[in-house]
Amino acid sequence: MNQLALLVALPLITAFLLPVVNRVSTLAARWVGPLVLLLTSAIGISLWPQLGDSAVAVELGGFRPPLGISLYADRMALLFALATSIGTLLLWPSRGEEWLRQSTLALILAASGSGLALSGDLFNIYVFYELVAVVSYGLIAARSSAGSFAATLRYLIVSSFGAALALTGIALVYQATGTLNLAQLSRLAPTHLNNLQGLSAFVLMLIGFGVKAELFPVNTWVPEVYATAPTRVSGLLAGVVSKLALLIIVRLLVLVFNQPEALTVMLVLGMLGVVTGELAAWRARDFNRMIAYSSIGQLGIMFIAFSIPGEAGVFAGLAVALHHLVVKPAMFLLAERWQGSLHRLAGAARTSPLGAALFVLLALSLIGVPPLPGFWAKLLVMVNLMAQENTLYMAGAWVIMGGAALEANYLFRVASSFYHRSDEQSSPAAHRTRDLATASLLGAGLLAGAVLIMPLADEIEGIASQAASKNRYVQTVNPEVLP
Amino acid sequence: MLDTGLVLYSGAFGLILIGIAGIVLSSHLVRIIFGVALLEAGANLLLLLATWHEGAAAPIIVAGRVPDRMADPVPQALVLTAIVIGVGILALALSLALRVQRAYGTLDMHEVRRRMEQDIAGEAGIDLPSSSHAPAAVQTARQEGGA
Amino acid sequence: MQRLSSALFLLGLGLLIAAIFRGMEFGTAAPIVGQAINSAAAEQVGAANFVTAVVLGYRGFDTLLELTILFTAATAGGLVLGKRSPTAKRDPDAGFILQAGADLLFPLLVIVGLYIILHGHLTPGGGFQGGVILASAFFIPILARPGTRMSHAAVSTIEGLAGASFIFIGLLAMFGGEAFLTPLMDRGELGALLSAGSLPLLYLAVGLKVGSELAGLLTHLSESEAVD
Amino acid sequence: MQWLVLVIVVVMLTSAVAVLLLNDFLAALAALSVVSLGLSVLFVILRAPDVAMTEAAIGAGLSSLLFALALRRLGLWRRRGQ
Repeated sequence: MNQLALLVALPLITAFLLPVVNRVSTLAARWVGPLVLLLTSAIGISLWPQLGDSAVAVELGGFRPPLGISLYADRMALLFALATSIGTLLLWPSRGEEWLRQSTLALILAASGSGLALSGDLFNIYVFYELVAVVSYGLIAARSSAGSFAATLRYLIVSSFGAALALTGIALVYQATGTLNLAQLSRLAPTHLNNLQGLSAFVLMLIGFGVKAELFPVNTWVPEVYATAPTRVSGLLAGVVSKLALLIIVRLLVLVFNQPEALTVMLVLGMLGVVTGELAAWRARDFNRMIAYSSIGQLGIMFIAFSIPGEAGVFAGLAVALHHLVVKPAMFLLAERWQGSLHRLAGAARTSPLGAALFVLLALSLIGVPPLPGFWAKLLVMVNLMAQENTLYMAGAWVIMGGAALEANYLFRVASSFYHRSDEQSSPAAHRTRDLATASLLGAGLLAGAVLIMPLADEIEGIASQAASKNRYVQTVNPEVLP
Repeated sequence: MLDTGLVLYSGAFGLILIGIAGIVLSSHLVRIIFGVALLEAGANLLLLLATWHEGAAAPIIVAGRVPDRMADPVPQALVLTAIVIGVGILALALSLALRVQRAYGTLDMHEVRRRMEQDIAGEAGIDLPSSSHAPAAVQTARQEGGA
Repeated sequence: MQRLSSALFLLGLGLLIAAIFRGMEFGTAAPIVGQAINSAAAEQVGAANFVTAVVLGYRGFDTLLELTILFTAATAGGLVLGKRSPTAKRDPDAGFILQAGADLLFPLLVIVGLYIILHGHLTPGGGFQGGVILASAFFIPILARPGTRMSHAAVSTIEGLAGASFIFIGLLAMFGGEAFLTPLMDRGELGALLSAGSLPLLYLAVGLKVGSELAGLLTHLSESEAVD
Repeated sequence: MQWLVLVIVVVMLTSAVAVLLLNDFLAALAALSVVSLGLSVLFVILRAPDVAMTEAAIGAGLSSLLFALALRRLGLWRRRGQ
């Protein structure tokens, strides 16, 4: 199980050596990055059957937790670590002027994303989070336009602000408990953190880590960044990185801050996210911003889902998150040639019939039309919200319904304009084969999910019940009991 | 009697609050970056104070003598890490500020945002209603320092 | 409008922090992990400076990531600032005194930097502090003579190899069947220069990496074109 | 010792406010390094010599150098009215 560390170490060492390798052979430098990511994905996939129903913990440096840092892998963590590796591979930066620096950054993104999913130490999570942040600044700025520099700088400021707040929260947790290991924190939390200080620490970390998860008050960067960044990078950020940040918040919630007040804070912020995101998407007039704002709305649904207490919440949230993980990158891949005003897209079905058909499929699933997976995910959230028999959760259900109605309105408006014939206007350019192939792959995955929905749901429920079990985490890591 | 712990904690929370105020209320980019630096300094101090006790010795063994009570080395290592991370991000932020100023000729946050929205809209082929934004002359007049 | 909402946000955060401040009990926390490390570090790691034991031993993984953050910031900084156009104005050369001083300072700073790095497991200081001094050693000559260029190829080779050797030392432990980043070699006598196993080696890698990274960042910033 | 801590904290907070209020960026940068230096003295008092060295070298030294370089390149390296 020691191989778990390789998921982080291998891409990192490759990234460090890439400039050196490039001096020796450009060809080798071009291919070594994707090959290493293939290798780490293979390692991750080979670990999957070994995990089964149990989870594993790795003690880095050979020091028993809580003294050293431990990695923890259950199926949820491994799934997201794999999603990062494979996602980076699928959305590998295209060969441009700065391909060397971009490939280096992409490798570091794969390493840090996997590490963020696997880490079991609060401060280590903070460091990984900062690493993911710095890598994203570099990748966004890679487009080298004035707008992308300005958007990156504004994103950097919001993100550093959030990271400093998260660090303040970590300081408060350490002040109250004297430890950073999540398993030991989980043991100490009921006696040490079940108070105002614990709740404030959670709120500070929620705002801090919520920056990347597009949480309501700290998501001002989203529309600017997704409109100016290279579309592949936007796909990675919206599809994968936002889920990793969400995963951290869920872990903290399940293990450490198991208080009703914490759930309520998340529920309210999630509702505000859905309302503001969907309204802004409805008003958006260009393609990139429309899907950027819709992503804020979708993340809001996930926050609402994860705020349902117990295993049911993790199950529902995970279902929505996995669905979004497949749909959003595909949307951004289609956006590569469709950036710009929605009016320009009239008649796009003629130049790119496959692209238009894919968009319709993705949109239908996003809105939640049966029998596509998006429908089942949303249904799961609604059923569980209704089951809470609490006014606030009911309000959450209504907000999601309203959001879906708005979504249906603006997505259909766009989709119908694709098939609207207008002879005066020039149609947008056809998609590049590579983009279209990747998007089709994701679309095919979505269709496969629709067909195999029952076994898939069982699998996700298994993953969720494993992730929602506080005991399993504590027993697997098994930190030494200190006086 | 003066409580040293209370003074130190007030210092940390004071720096955090001043830093946040700097980020939220300033409009000049360099001043906002100053605010981020202050906020980080406050968070670092708070982290170091977390398990601080009066009268503990530094966690180093000099010439084989082991002190009775040593300070907690973990927050010290964490703050070390946080300081180094901070300087990396600071350098990147300043580089970006340099490029933004070169492109837009201003460092005023609102003006930069307005120009960026114009750029995005221009690329997308939408004309932006200019009435919702303050006229450029007012914005530049507010800008400090000058380019 | 935006000012108002920012002020409200600030007020809310201020209230939150004031509430934390009021409710906090100072100096009551038990540093359980810290105490355990203080009593075990001399035996487990063998460094006389326990902060070093934490930075490179117990939390070596954090340090690796921290190096990566600096590396990433330098890479992204290079991407942002781009290449200097050959026609750009340069700063004027500094005066004779600064130039002569820079020549004198260079060897001195390199020696001090390496000394601090190599004694990091015994005394305060180590790879980060020494690395900063190394970076300034290489940067001061550039300040004195802005015309001279630092060899970016050499810098990027040093940074690549130093970072890779940190990971490689960690991977060596894995080939030996232990966990990633387990300290290698004999712990030696507490307080001796050659002690604490592979820690001095790791700190050397950290120092070179930090030094080259920071020197790269500084030259990137100073080589970008002057406005006036 | 207690009074020393009090004086340092007061100086630090005053200079932190000055960083945000001073119109001259060079003076604001100087105030920021005063905050860093005060912090590093505090770290010495708190028995954290490693952190104090790092804060002095990186917070007060290197960051100020970075800011100074950037201010110069941004054209803010001059006093008001000059």
